[in-house]
Amino acid sequence: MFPLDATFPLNATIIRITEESPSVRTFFFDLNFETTEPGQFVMVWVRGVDEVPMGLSRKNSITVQKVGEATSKLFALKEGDSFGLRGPFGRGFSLPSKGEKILIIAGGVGAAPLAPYAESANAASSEVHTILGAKSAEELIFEERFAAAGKVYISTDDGSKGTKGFVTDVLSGLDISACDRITVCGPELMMASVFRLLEDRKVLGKAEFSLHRYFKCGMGVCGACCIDRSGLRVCKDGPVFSGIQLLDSELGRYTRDASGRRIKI
Amino acid sequence: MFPLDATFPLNATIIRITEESPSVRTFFFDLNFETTEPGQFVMVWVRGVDEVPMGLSRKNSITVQKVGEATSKLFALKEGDSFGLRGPFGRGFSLPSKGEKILIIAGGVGAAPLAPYAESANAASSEVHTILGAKSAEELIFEERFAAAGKVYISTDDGSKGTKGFVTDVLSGLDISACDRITVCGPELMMASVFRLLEDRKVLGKAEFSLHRYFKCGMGVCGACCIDRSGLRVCKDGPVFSGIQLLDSELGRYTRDASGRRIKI
Amino acid sequence: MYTLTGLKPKNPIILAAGILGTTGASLCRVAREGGAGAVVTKSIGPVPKTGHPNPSMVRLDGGFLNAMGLPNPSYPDFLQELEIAKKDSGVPVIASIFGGTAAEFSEVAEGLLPGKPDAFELNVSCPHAEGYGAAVGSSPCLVEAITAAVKDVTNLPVWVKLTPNVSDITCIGTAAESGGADAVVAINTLKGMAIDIESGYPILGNRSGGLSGKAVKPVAVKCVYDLYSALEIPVIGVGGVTSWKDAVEIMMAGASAVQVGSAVYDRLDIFSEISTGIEAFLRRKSYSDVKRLIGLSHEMV
Amino acid sequence: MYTLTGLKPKNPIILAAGILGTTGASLCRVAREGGAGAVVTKSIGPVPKTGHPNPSMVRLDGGFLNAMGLPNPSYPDFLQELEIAKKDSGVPVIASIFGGTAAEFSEVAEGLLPGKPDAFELNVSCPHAEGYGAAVGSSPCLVEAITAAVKDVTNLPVWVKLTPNVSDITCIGTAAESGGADAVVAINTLKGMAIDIESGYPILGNRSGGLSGKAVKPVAVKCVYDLYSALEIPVIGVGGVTSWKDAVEIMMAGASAVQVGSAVYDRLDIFSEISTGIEAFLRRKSYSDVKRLIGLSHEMV
Ligand SMILES: Cc1cc2nc3c(=O)[nH]c(=O)nc-3n(C[C@H](O)[C@H](O)[C@H](O)COP(=O)(O)OP(=O)(O)OC[C@H]3O[C@@H](n4cnc5c(N)ncnc54)[C@H](O)[C@@H]3O)c2cc1C
Ligand SMILES: Cc1cc2nc3c(=O)[nH]c(=O)nc-3n(C[C@H](O)[C@H](O)[C@H](O)COP(=O)(O)OP(=O)(O)OC[C@H]3O[C@@H](n4cnc5c(N)ncnc54)[C@H](O)[C@@H]3O)c2cc1C
Ligand SMILES: Cc1cc2nc3c(=O)[nH]c(=O)nc-3n(C[C@H](O)[C@H](O)[C@H](O)COP(=O)(O)O)c2cc1C
Ligand SMILES: Cc1cc2nc3c(=O)[nH]c(=O)nc-3n(C[C@H](O)[C@H](O)[C@H](O)COP(=O)(O)O)c2cc1C
Ligand code: FES
Ligand code: FES
Repeated sequence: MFPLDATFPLNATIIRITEESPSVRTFFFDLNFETTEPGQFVMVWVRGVDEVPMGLSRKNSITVQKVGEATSKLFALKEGDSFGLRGPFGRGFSLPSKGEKILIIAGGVGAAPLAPYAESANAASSEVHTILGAKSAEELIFEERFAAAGKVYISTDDGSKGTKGFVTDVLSGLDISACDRITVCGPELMMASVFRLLEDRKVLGKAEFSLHRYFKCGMGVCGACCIDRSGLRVCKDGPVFSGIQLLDSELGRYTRDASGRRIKI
Repeated sequence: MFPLDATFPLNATIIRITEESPSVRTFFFDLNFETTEPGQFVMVWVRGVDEVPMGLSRKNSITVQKVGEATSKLFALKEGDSFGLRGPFGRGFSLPSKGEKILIIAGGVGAAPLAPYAESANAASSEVHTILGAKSAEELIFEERFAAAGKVYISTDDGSKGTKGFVTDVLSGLDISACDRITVCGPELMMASVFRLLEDRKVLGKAEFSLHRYFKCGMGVCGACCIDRSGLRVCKDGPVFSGIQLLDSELGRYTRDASGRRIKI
Repeated sequence: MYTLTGLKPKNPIILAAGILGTTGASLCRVAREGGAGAVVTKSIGPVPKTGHPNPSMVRLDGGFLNAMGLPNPSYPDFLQELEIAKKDSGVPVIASIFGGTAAEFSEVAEGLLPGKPDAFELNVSCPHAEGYGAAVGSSPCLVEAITAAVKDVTNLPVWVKLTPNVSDITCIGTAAESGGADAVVAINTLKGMAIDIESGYPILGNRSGGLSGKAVKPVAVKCVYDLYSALEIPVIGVGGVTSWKDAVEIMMAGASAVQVGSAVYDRLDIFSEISTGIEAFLRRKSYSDVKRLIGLSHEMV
Repeated sequence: MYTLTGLKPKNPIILAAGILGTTGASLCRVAREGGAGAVVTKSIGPVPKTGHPNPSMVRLDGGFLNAMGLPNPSYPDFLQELEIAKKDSGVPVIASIFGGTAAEFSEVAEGLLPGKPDAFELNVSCPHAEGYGAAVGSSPCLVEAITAAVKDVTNLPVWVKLTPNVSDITCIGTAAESGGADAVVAINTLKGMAIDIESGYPILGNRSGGLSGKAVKPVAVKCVYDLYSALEIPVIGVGGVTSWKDAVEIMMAGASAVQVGSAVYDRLDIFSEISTGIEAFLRRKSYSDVKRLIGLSHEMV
């Protein structure tokens, strides 16, 4: 329905809002991004406030965690209100083929772009396993969507559901060598632990990680989102990178703020 | 080979020059305007001098009468030299259908756009008759091309070949009512006499005339070439107009110079 | 009822100066067939000018470059065209005029008064005519003096057309307002140039010229936005408008009316197409009136 | 051997300031993978700046509009990035700097000297940063003073990047030359704006910004042409270059080298693509050397 590079904001009217957790809501809108790959992102323009990147949780929804100014303003919107939307941008997760065994590792709102991935993997007749992590049971996002697509392992920091601990605690108990593909999205420290574990197991080659860096242009021109040492742009060459691309990278060590200064993670 | 609105000059290298008459030469160039209709024109940019409109006498040639600065500079060019070329622009003559009887009336260098017309009419199995006029025998242009396409009647002002007099002297002797289409190009006074004659015979509806007005933009924007009283643009709505479009027009009465002042004809 | 400096255009979409405006018949055609709400003539000066040698206009990726050089038959010869336009166009006819001095501007304005134009538009903004246009239009003093001089010889509305080729267009707009202008028109073309790389020759006969069309729209929107903030008088927007969306955008920036120039290249009835598009937009948005659009973006903060 | 103000770029196609120039690693990538002959950093100032709120860049029909607002980590933090670029890019690295006063400019230049940049580019031309950029760059006096101040603290070549948002860019170019500039760079972006008609909001977080990309090429060609006529020092051309043809055109207008900015949107290896294209053109035309192109259009009369 839309060109892959709708770089000028379209008007998206909210048609439904659902509460996924105390701090996470899904906003359904009246546009359909038919040609998106899971993992690609859109820029969400909260007019008069800011424009921020969000993964698509469906062809016509974003799933947002309230963290600061723009997301709070989004939370103040109601059905019938609208925001600007452009995209989808960037490189998503590689799609699985029939019969492949897929391991999805989602932490917190990182489940947003991975739920549609689980669904298309399932539709492509892959075998889908998901490790879904969150702080607590009520913060788990899209558990049913992952469950409908395959097997789900839960971990919560407080043990209110599933394994008490981190996704890595579940991961270390699984037979990773049997997986054809591993896709990861979540808080950077979680992804860094997963990265180290997969590196130790020598399976980085089949893993993909969706990164989060500060975006300005969102279209690969300004350079705000480049990572060390490769210089790859998270907004255009990513946000999804293979494990190999992230070897010897800043992942888990530092990020940059809007001015470009390095910020320890 | 070229978009119909190559509005930015292409480089045309002269591959051959032929002398059609003491004051008329044909310049063959290394571009091929495959999709042109006879009667459309190109803008010929004699670099450093001027850019002037010329009909295409073939897909890859213009046939030029030396009259002033730009055309004299063109005459100074040799094979291997080049000029700028853009087009084709405007509306050409309506193409005839199979079996139609066509009367072509060409005066002087007005034969340039009509020779390819005669050839495509012939190729479309129309019956082609041409009245070809000039000041004298040596000024007749493309007689062979018209002859190859059908029957040719000649008139010369000095009687050095064919009927002594004007094309109208030949025309008045022909059975115009038998013609399906009449196409006219030549000096304005000649076209005005033909126009009056066809108007009297009430056959303007099947006649088309190619007009000459001063062009600046050549693309229908500036308004330099508009004719009274219709306001039609010779460069875009023409240069070929139907007889009906020219009823109650300035044809044969006045033209305009580059400043827009009316100049009596 | 939509009015503009006392005029009553049929709709807010107006033919820009120098476009299909050399003859009365052409102006009538743009109004009748094209659907323009009002028409502005070619810029007319004190003496006949043939303009620059060709090529005088080329189309580029996303825009047009022209250097006509203000060809015009001079005001005595243009009177008859103006009369035709007034008689048959059915819309307000604005006479665009230019000169090298304030005295020349008022000479031309007075000379055209018998043709009964509905308003004057002062071209102090053409970027490619030695000693005319932007050559005077980048000086606030000259612009004020010229505007005042024309206001002195006529009670008709006077619009002043501004050049974007200055550091701060609002200074020039303010000068026009101080001189008594009834409206400003922004923008004329941007200084530009193109070179034929095969030969090394600049393409235009005048070597350089003015850029118009889609390419300049963001510049026009910005100029209109700034002028709307700075001035009391209406701003008429022009530059790169090729669709109703562009027209709405430039009105939201602050334009009370919109002129369309280069886009006649695509189709003559662009004027009615745009004004129909705006009507439909107003209906969809339930805006009572086109006036609701004017300057709307200034309220959105 | 191709040299430019004493530098030896690998080829005449240079990364423009503010494009993929925030980190050393990114600059290295543009040089190595992209094939840039030299790279210019993001403009660096005296204190960290986060820049304007998003949206900070949008793509339009034929161009881009941006208002980054000079985000930068300040010179102390940027030193480590400059060192990485110098160590690994394999090409000359030009540090773009900005400040609000001559003193700030020299403070930043001195502060970056330990990173061993090959030259400085003074950004006196960003159109959307209060008190910086074009705010100083439209005054010949300030431009001369700033240039002289930076020349005072370094022997490195100093390039001065000019804004086209002035009545006469050659006045500013002349001021830079008088201040001791080794080259001028033209052009920075044109002031522009876009409005979202669905909501009435200006699209950029900063409301307005700077236009770049194809749309501005004719303006850049004209500025370079005029500067080439007016100045003795080399002119570096930038603005809307997206192909080798554009690069040749701007060189024929007078550019000794060409910077490419927005076109990295299409592909990163645009630099090697353009420089290969120019080589092929030189061969086809039997021009001995790229220098033959520089200012060629001035000879064609
Ligand atoms: C590719 C990508 C996909 C994302 N997908 C989702 C998603 O599906 N759901 C979700 O809830 N969040 C997602 N995020 C994170 C989301 O962009 C931030 O939570 C949001 O920007 C916060 O904005 P704010 O104004 O509310 O917070 P602020 O108070 O402005 O900032 C809080 C933090 O949000 C981040 N942030 C702010 N502005 C930006 C920006 N322009 N670019 C990147 N990060 C920014 C920074 O880390 C900042 O420290 C994604 C981020 C990226 C890069
Ligand atoms: C649609 C069209 C098709 C034409 N086809 C041919 C053709 O096939 N062969 C041919 O020899 N001639 C053709 N002409 C006429 C040709 O354009 C002129 O002879 C030529 O422009 C003369 O240029 P010059 O510089 O040599 O003469 P100048 O000394 O400049 O002028 C002599 C006369 O040429 C005409 N002229 C000059 N410049 C222009 C211009 N920009 N636009 C229109 N007329 C101009 C004017 O009538 C002028 O009075 C055509 C004209 C038109 C409008
Ligand atoms: C061929 C051409 C001729 C023009 N002549 C004039 C003129 O005589 N007087 C004037 O004020 N503006 C003149 N202009 C400028 C237009 O009126 C208008 O300001 C400019 O083209 C921007 O609008 P556009 O993008 O819609 O064309 C001319 C523009 C073009 C393209
Ligand atoms: C996103 C973006 C950021 C820019 N940042 C700077 C900057 O920091 N300093 C500067 O001098 N110019 C900056 N510019 C201007 C460019 O260097 C260049 O002059 C302009 O974009 C025109 O070139 P282009 O059409 O090739 O992009 C920036 C341009 C863009 C698009
Ligand atoms: S945010 Fe600008 S390059 Fe990624
Ligand atoms: S020559 Fe410009 S409209 Fe015909």
